Amino acid sequence: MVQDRTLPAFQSATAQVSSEEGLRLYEDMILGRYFEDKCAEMYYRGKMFGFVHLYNGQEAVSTGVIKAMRSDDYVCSTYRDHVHALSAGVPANSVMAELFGKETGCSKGRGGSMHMFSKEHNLLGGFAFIGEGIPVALGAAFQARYRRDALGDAAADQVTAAFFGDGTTNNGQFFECLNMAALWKLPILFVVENNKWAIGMAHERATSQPEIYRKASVFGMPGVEVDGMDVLAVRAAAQEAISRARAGEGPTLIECLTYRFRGHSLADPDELRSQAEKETWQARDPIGRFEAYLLEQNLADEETLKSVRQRIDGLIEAAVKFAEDSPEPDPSELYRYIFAER
Amino acid sequence: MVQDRTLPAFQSATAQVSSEEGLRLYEDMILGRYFEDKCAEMYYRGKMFGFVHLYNGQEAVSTGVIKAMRSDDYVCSTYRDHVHALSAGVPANSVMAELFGKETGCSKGRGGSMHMFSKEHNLLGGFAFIGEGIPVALGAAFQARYRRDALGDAAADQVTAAFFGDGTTNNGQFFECLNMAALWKLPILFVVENNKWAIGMAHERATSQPEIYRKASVFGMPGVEVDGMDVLAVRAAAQEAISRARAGEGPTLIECLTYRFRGHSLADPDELRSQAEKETWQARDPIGRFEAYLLEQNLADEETLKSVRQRIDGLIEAAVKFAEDSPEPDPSELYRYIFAER
Amino acid sequence: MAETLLFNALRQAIDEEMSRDGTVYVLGEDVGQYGGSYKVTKGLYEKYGELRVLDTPIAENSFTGMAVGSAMTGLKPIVEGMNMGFLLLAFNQIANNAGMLRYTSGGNFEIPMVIRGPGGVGRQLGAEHSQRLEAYFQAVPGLKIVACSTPYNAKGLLKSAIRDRNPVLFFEHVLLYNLKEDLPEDEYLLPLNQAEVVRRGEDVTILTYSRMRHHVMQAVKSLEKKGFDPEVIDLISLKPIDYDTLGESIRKTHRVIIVEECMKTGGIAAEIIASINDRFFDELDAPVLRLSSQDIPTPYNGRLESLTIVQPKQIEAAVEQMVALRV
Amino acid sequence: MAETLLFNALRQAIDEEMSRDGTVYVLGEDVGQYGGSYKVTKGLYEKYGELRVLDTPIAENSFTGMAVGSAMTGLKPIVEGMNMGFLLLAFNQIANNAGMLRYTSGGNFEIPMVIRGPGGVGRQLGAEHSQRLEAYFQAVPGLKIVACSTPYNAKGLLKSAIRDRNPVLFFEHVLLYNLKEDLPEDEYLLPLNQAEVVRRGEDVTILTYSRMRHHVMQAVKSLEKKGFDPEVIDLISLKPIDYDTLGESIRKTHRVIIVEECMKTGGIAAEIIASINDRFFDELDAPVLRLSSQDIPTPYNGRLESLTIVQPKQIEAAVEQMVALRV
Ligand SMILES: Cc1ncc(C[n+]2csc(CCOP(=O)(O)OP(=O)(O)O)c2C)c(N)n1
Ligand SMILES: Cc1ncc(C[n+]2csc(CCOP(=O)(O)OP(=O)(O)O)c2C)c(N)n1
Ligand SMILES: [Mg+2]
Ligand SMILES: [Mg+2]
Repeated sequence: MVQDRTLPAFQSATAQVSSEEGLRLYEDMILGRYFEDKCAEMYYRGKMFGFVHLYNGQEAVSTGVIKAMRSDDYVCSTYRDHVHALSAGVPANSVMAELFGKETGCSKGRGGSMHMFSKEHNLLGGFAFIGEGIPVALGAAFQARYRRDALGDAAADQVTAAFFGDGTTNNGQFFECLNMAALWKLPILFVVENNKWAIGMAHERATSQPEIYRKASVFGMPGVEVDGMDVLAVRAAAQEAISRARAGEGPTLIECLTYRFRGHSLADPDELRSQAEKETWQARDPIGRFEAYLLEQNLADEETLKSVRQRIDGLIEAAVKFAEDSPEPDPSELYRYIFAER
Repeated sequence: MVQDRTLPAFQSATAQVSSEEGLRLYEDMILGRYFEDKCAEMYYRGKMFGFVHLYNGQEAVSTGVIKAMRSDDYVCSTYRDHVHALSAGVPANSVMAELFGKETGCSKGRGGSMHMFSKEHNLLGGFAFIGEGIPVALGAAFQARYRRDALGDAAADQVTAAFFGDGTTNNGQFFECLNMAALWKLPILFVVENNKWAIGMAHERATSQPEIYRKASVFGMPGVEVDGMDVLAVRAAAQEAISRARAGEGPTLIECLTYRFRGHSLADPDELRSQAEKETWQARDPIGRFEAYLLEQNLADEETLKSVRQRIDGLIEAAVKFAEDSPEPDPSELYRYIFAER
Repeated sequence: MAETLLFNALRQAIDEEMSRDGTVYVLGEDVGQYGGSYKVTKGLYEKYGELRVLDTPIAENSFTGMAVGSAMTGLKPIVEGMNMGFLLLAFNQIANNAGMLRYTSGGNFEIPMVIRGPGGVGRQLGAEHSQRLEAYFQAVPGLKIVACSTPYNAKGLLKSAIRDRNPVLFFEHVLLYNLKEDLPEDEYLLPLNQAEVVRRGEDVTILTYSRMRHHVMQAVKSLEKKGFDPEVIDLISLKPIDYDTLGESIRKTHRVIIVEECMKTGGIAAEIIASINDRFFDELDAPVLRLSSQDIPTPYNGRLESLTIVQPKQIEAAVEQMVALRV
Repeated sequence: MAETLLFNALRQAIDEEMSRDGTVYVLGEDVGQYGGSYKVTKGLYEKYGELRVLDTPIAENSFTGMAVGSAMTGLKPIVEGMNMGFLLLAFNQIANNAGMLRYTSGGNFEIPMVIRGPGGVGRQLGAEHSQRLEAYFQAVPGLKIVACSTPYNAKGLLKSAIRDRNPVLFFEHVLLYNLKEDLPEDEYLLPLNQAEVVRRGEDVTILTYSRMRHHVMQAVKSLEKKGFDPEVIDLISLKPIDYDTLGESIRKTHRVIIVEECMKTGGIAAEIIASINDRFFDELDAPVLRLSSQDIPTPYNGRLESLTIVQPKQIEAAVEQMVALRV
């Protein structure tokens, strides 16, 4: 088992969540979890293909960050993008239909699992190559600053969140973008989902300094380390970073210590991670933990949580049905979308 | 004038240079300076073409580092490579002939100013693109470690020095290589020649954190800041880094604060740097300073220094004559060197 | 308008488009305070400020990706490659994101951006600064590729490229920046997808682009004196190729010579020959001839360098042989 | 030897060369402890240790450049592109340094290295994981480009590529790793520069490579039943192309169909057609036909994806049309 870092402590009690807010977060995490479980099922039943990377275990990050953002803010993801898309508001129907390769998918069946896009929901993608989404996210952030400061649009205070993994932080684009973001004080959150592994490469074997949040310091940028299994801790860090970004005070690097409960993709035999490591992290399941918190704090009762789970269950079933019933893309449109349409 | 950093103090007296050693360093700096001055002359006389980047002002770096290395160590340079080549032992004749595009040039007239190579002198190049030499240097360093640890060759303790500028440290390859070098404890020196400018881009406008040596810290690597106008200070830092590298203790980042006395290249109008800034740095001329030191410490007298200068003068004149008299490449060999020869 | 240098024609195009549309901005190395390595953006920093003429760190892949992200969200970036060769570092962003993202996103996003700068073989700049990336990028789907060759077309094409809602790779030539030409007083735009018939003729169709157009025209001067009558077409758009204009010419001359500055293997001419073969095989009286650069990195030495690229004399000889000998 | 899967044939090649020559090493993402995404290096980490089977961070440009530097100083690196597409990020190192450095250095350095890994269109992997980089890299001078297609040739070619003193881009196909074949017991090497005549025939020459060889052979099965007799040539070397073997065939059949998996524009077939035009124009009874992938990023949807690449039925129809109708 790879050595574990001590998760930073967070006083959940200080989080001040309302019951309504708590349920919103809970629902989003359940949505993410159930959606992914259904993907696994559908993949094994031959309904979806290619590389499918599930998000199980990391829900607190997507929910914690994206649910702290506004709907006109931007989200930029990787190949592990289903749940970021859902948190960003892309309907489960469109994400599922995309996975089924249907015309009703958010990328019209052209993209697939690793290429979820939604202009309507300011989801910039779905990037299958490591790191390549970070510059794109930077561009969205630059755009907001440009509108505000070059075009004088005071309302242009949108923030962008770029999500990526620990392995990606050894790639040049990560550093190049930290520099430019800090240099130009761009409204962006670099959210590292450090799940300790990049496919079969343990983080410690890939980097000379495993504490990623510290790298921010040499770019003059705040870097924070967060318990990525605690949705409230993530949310608190995100809120702070978002208000700083919105106020024109620049970027933040947030390192969320988390874990994926499944293999890298549904094709990964997942033989290198130890049972002990998996169990340690499984015990920190962000959903179970938040459930306990909601109950303890009397923000919800078992009944309410159950009804959320049932509703999401139904929603996912409906998404599968929607995807199955949806038409495939029209072969005559093979060349559509190569260029802009007049 | 761009804000100046305080140059770190160095106690030259602790350097313990012998007279012989001092003269060797002096001669190398003079060689670099005179060679470049001659290049300017030859360029304006239409003897050499393309982009020619001179090194005037930065001599203490090349001499300080390379003259602290062994002849079987490796040097990796950029487009500003003439003087690194000379310090590495490539004869002035071959460097000048290369600039004249002659068959007797170190790259057989195929490379030109930005592409000096010499296998014989372990000069890896001559890289015209920003940053691309750093990975190549890393490869030479990896090779030494590989021979030692994978092939069991105890004599494989060669060290590699990669030279590059401040502007280059915003490029991804720089960071990617810092990480790999530290991770694998490779015997390499990353020598940043921070001359405050990347063509017309002031360092402070290009980077969110101008103290480059600090970036080493987040890779778990020692980073040192050196007065790059003081050959003994550079040499001392290099010696320490080299012995660490040779002992298998890994890489070092050395940031040399220096200045180029001419425009970026001979084609650069050099309009952005203030007169005041130029004068401040001109006053720190590494050659004048080292001359004074040698005289003060009685390591040499005026006469000796003068004879060094005269010898180098003659050597440069001879190099020009050699280059002029040398044959051009044979047109029938246009396709030679595309592939290895059997 | 008085005689305008090509680099100034480009500057005018950018300036006009920037003042017309606030979302147009320029980014790249030394485009701002320095005014651009070849002075194409000179004065624009002072006029439009540091956000609209953005000096970037030397991080080609990331600032190109940043341009893509800003284009996806409504801006119209013009990326200057200080030398187009440096964009080898940005290949991933150009191919995957500028080129393919619109399609892969199922039409969610448009990427209105221009990537422009000097390419080609200069005067002894050495191998790395003498690249002809049009050949490397031509297979990338979703990109338009344009090469300008005169002050007039440089200006009109660049303006159209900036207004185009797709990613356009726009090649200038390092040795053409100082060409001079009288430009129209009034605003004009030129279509990106139309080849330019530079000279009408009957004997043979010469297809070319960028600097080689001028080598061709030099050859044509001598050829005219000898009584030859070649048709010269500047391709302008290297992707897609304007086969309407080409076809019209080929149906008239039945002979084609392509003169390109990229290397022969996998070059622009290769694709054109293959397409001519697809479309106009029966029209040809002789195999299409390609005159290309040698398949080698450009050597520094001047004599070797001039042997590497096609010279006017070779074009002359090729036309003479093809036409006079009726091969 | 018992039936060997293609990925094991590759592993054998690497294993044999690593045990033969201590300077041969493998580097790339997950090549070590994980054994490689497609298991090509499985077991080698345990056998040769962590320096000779080096797990790298995700930094393609730099680790490829590192491989170049190690090759310049005497090692023989084998870079695995986990997917060859990822090497778009290493385009600069591959083109400038692997490809051009030897020439630009005036012969100072040799760069004996192999860059290998899976490419091609798989089963609904999406656009970015379905690249065919042979087209993007074919114009780079100084590189050799090889594509294997069977366990037998995969092993023999990879061994030769490892021993070659030049940089070799070695393409495997993501859908061919599980092909099985009996391999010789004894060591063998195959020449890198020789096309493989897969089937002798008289009617038409079909040129192909990589996975499309198998689509062609599937088509040939039906064609044989209908009495057609096509000659099938697997190019093996995509750069340089073996025009000796091609010429021999063309002089016999006078008809050529090229089946490739890369996109049509700027693809491998474009270059071959142009060269056939240069060399064998008078031998042709019909224009060379190219069957290529559509000029689009590969869509995820299975039906669109299969429309994007060439299917056996189309090859069949093309042969029938060209031969039977004597067009
Ligand atoms: C440029 C590039 N190189 C390699 C890959 C293959 N790859 C896909 S995911 C992955 C590991 C990424 O790890 P990390 O960044 O930690 O994210 P995680 O998958 O753990 O969420 C790799 C190497 C890729 N997609 N793109
Ligand atoms: C990849 C790449 N991008 C841009 C350039 C153009 N260029 C040449 S030198 C230079 C500035 C480099 O500055 P620095 O690293 O500080 O080195 P210095 O020239 O000051 O020694 C630039 C941008 C290049 N050669 N390669
Ligand atoms: Mg990870
Ligand atoms: Mg500098």
